[in-house]
Amino acid sequence: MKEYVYFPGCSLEKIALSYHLSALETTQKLGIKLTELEDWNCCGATAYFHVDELLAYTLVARNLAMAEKVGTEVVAPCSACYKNMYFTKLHLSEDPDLTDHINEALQEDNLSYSGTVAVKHLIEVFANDIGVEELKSKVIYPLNGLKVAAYYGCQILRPKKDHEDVEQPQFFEDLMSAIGATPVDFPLKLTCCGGSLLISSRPAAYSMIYNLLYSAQRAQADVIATACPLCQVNLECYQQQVNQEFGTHFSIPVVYFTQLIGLSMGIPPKKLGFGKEFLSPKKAIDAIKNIHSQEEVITQ
Amino acid sequence: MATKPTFSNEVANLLHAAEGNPLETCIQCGTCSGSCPVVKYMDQTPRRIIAMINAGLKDDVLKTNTFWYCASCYQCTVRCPSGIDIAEAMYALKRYTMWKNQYKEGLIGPTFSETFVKTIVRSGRSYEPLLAPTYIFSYGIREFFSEALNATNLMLKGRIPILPPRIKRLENFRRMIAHIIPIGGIE
Amino acid sequence: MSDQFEPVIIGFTCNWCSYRAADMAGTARMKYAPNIRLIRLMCSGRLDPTFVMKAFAGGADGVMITGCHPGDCHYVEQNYKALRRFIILKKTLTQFGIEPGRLKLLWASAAEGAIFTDEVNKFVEQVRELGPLQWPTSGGGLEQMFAVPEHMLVKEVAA
Amino acid sequence: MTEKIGVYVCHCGTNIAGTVDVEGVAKWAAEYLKHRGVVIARDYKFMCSSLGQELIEKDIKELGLTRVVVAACSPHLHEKTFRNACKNAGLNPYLCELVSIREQVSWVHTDKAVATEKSKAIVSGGVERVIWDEPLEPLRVPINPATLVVGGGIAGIQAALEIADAGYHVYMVEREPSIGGHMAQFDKTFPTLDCSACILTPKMVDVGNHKNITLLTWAEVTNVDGYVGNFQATIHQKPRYVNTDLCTGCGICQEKCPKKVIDDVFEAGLGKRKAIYTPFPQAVPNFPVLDKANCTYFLRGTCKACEKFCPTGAIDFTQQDEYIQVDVGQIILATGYDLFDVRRMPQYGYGRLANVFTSLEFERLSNASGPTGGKMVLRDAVTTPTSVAIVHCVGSRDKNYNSYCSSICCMQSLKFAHLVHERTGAEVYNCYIDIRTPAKGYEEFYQRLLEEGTHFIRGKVAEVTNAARVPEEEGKLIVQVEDTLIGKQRRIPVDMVILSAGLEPRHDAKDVARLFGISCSADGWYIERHPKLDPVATMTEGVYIAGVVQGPKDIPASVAQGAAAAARALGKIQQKEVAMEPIRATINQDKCSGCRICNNLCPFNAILFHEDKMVSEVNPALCQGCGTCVAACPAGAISGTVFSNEQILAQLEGLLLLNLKQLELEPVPS
Repeated sequence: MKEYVYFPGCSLEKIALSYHLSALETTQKLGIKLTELEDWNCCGATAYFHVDELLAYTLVARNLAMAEKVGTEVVAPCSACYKNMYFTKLHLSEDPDLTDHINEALQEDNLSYSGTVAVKHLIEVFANDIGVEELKSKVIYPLNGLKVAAYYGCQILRPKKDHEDVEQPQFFEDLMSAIGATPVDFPLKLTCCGGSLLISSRPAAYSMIYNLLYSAQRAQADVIATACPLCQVNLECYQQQVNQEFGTHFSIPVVYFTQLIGLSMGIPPKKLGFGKEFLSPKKAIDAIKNIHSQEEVITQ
Repeated sequence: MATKPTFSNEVANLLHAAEGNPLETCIQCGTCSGSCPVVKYMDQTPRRIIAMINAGLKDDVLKTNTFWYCASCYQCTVRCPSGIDIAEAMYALKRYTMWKNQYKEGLIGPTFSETFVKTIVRSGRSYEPLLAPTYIFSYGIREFFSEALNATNLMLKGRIPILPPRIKRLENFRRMIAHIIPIGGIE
Repeated sequence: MSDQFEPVIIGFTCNWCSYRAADMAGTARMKYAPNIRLIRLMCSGRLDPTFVMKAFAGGADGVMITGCHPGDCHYVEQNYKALRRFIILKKTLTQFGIEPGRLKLLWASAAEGAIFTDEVNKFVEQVRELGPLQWPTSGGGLEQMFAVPEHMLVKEVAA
Repeated sequence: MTEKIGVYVCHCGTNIAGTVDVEGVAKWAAEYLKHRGVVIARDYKFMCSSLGQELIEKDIKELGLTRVVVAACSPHLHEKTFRNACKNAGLNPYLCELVSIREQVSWVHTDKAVATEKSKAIVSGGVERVIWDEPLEPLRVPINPATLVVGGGIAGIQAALEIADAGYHVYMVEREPSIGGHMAQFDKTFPTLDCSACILTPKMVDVGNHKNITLLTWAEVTNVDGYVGNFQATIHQKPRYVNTDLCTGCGICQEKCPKKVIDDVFEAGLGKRKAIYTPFPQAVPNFPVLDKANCTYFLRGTCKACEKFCPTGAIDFTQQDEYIQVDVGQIILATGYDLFDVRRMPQYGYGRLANVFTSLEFERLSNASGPTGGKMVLRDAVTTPTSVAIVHCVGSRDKNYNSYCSSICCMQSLKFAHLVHERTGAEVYNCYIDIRTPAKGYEEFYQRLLEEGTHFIRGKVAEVTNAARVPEEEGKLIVQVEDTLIGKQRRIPVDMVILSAGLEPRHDAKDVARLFGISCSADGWYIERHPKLDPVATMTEGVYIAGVVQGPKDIPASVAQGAAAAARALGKIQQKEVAMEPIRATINQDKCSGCRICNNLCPFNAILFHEDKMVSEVNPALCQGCGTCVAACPAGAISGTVFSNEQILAQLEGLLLLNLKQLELEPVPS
């Protein structure tokens, strides 16, 4: 059974609890062990890099250093955490002086960073390590007819530079097809949701959310699937405000890809953290209900 | 040669993992601004900011909101035909203004970032409710309610922790931070 | 700069690939360590092992042999001969008490200025690590052995 | 006798003087190499200039120099120049050494002090070496007047015709079934807008009918041996399955062939052809080619429609690969370019969004003899666009793809804009970084476009999407770009997007370069002997380059280069013979022990063994001068001219500045 060091990140503790739950449930079903990193600290998000780059690297380095002790691969479900870890590792590998400097600081916590641990995003684990075929084999209730807008967001891929993949990835759609859902043509799948602007620049954030929702609605998506807590909170919790702002009537549920995968594998919705959202993804759950009349599954 | 570095070089020096001054290689093609999802809210497009930096128009640059509106989606960085890490440059400008305390009036970004950082320095993890006030005062009353509404919803859904989370080895953690910068800087 | 050891490196290049790679590095204004001084041969196959020995005897700290990629030799296959000589040379060097790390073989095509540049830099660092070559001069044994041939000295006197 | 050596250090403007203290080097040489015979050391702005050369000639005459060392650029650039200078002054040219302190010092190092020291060492190496130089006479070999032209595009065609018209034989090898190259695919040519076919086809026909041209299409050069004046090329003639002696080019086979295939070469994937086909009506030669991979007979063993209907019985399914040997004196490479694969920029949506076209597709679309008969329509083949955006610099001027400017795209895009405007009256948006119209009549053409009311937006297109945000964007392609002149992001809804893709070296350019023993730049374009003064010759004697293969350029420039390359070749042919470097090995029969080690080392079998005398001997006609035998001879019986042991060891001494040491030990009385 494959093991990963699991770095949930602040959001998954509460505001994105359902992501946390579904991640653990699904991976377990797929024979993967996620061991939560002991005493991890915040990755610094974007805000930290506004204030002090060096400090931001140190925060990330602490987590990586602790991860090195317990494993070889650390997996982050949050895109921001992932990006910070991935690129901190990259920068440190290019800049030994910086590494030394940071290691001095880490001494204070009896840690040292050597860069041995590989950084992965949870969705990469599904797309690459597990793979579509393996996933298919575990699907019990294919989400037939469920139209999903697979939303990558920014930081899973950018600022990586291998263009073909960064500009037009397919792996998210492939995962969705694997569980029987129908990925819709969602041209904004890589456009930013404005998560980091929500507080600092409200109007900008709203218009970005609006564009995404508009595009999803235009593509007649039943549900938007995300792989990042910020995107989820942004797109879901602020639909009300956006509607007020733009006089629209969006009501598109936004769920985590792990929740959908979970459903398809017959994991009870409760265990996947359903019920915590503002806009119930009823259609998604009904998809299985109608097709397989799985009331008991739903009402468990 | 102890000549004062140009503004352009100052900013370039704040870019991580960049050799020389990439900003000066900008051909002003506009790919960055064309790709930017926030550009219409910016006083100046990112391309212009780079031009202004290279022209040494320091004050005009610092006056803009452009870099505070950067959503760090990195679309510009990925596409820039001159290989300039524009998003990183925006970060650099944020840091620059934070240190020099000369950012545009009425921006929430800086205050927010500071609170955020403080929270983390205190507890090692972020805690939404603490972040809330920073902008509630900055926005109108209507915002306040809608935000409050959201907050309560989140509470009800059990999506906001009642107590701020803390990491265990907080003392070490703080000393570690102290080792990097004088806490006075933020605390 | 300062007081760090600056090794002297002699580089043998073939006229068709590696010398042009050096030219290419030049025209492309690539930068590399100034420690290396090149000697042009028509082909790496021309390299007589004693050249290398004499280089070391004469005070070089490292020697770099360069030629066309296997299969690209302007003279069909002579670089393979260079390769074989290189392998034997390394053995011989160790027997003379010289670190084999002071000898390097590099294939560089005329288009590979960048590779040439990197490899030179790497090699200079490598030799710098090894420090100055301590050639046993006492008793003049080896120095005699690799001294300039008699008839050449004659000419100098005449000069 | 005492050697009198002159040392000349070149500034090369600031190219060398900028990083090396040239005066210092000259002074140093005069002082510290005096005992080695240096009688004069000068520095001069441009040694290669006529004045610089006169300087050397003067000293040779007046000071009676017996040896000359020039410290300047790479010998590959100016060795000849300075050897000639010596020759003019009556000094044997092989008593002159050119050592490189530009490519090997000033251009690759930055620290002036260090660079200067290295230059001194290099000069000293040159001085030591030159002492051992021997007067030599170049070997003269006759030139085979026949020339091989590789590539049947406009550049190759021009070169071939020039040489053939001058009365010398040309072998033209073309990979495709017909000559004509990319130009044959175009409709109009900028800026005059005369029809491409109208000006190209006559030349193609000339090539086809010329008594001095052997045209080999559907063929590729697979091997090249020899040297200038005497190359042997092996040409792979792919089976046409058509007997060209019998075929009349009537075209019945193409009518009758039941198998339709998408033509992604000539029609850029927009049109269809048959399994047996000539790429286009005016093809030269007009013999069809049978595409084995798609032929029903080869796939299923039945059909042979072509054979049944061929009036002259020219179809021959039994044809095999042929390998033709040709002897030529010189070679002209005009292998052209590939178009940048726009799929590498997914943000422009090619392949995903139907109505995004490549420039080549649009050429076919606008071509009267193209798949749509010149009707500019969307992929649905019926709708005429009412608005078209043309994206400049696709894959060019972009560090992520090709950092160079493809130079033709601006004018090509302007041409497209004009054609669209003229034939559809659609609104045309040109999104550009800079408009580059540097040649005769180009700027005027730009002006004309401005007057026609084409919209010009200064900004590199960020992305092309179908993500409509407002009703008027629905069903359109949205071109998102910053209009940098107003500093605003614009979203322009259009029906059709044309991507002006850049030019790239042929995918196999590197292999071909290796085949002909020339070198490519990091970008993959072939390197000319001198970027300004020798643009069509290469570092390999007798091999020339013409057209885009040397770097992006338009038709006039390609034609000019084709003619230039031909002129260079004709010049050599006129000389009747070439002087070969006398770099040869010779065996001292008294020293040879007859061990025969050298015999098997020589790849050219230049060493023969005299059973009677039990000694080996080198045949200078066959010897190429690699020197492997010299290095191998255990008796030291073999010596190689120009690269003798003495010369190399002396240079080594010099480079290590051992010659100075000796000065301290035993000063030589001068």
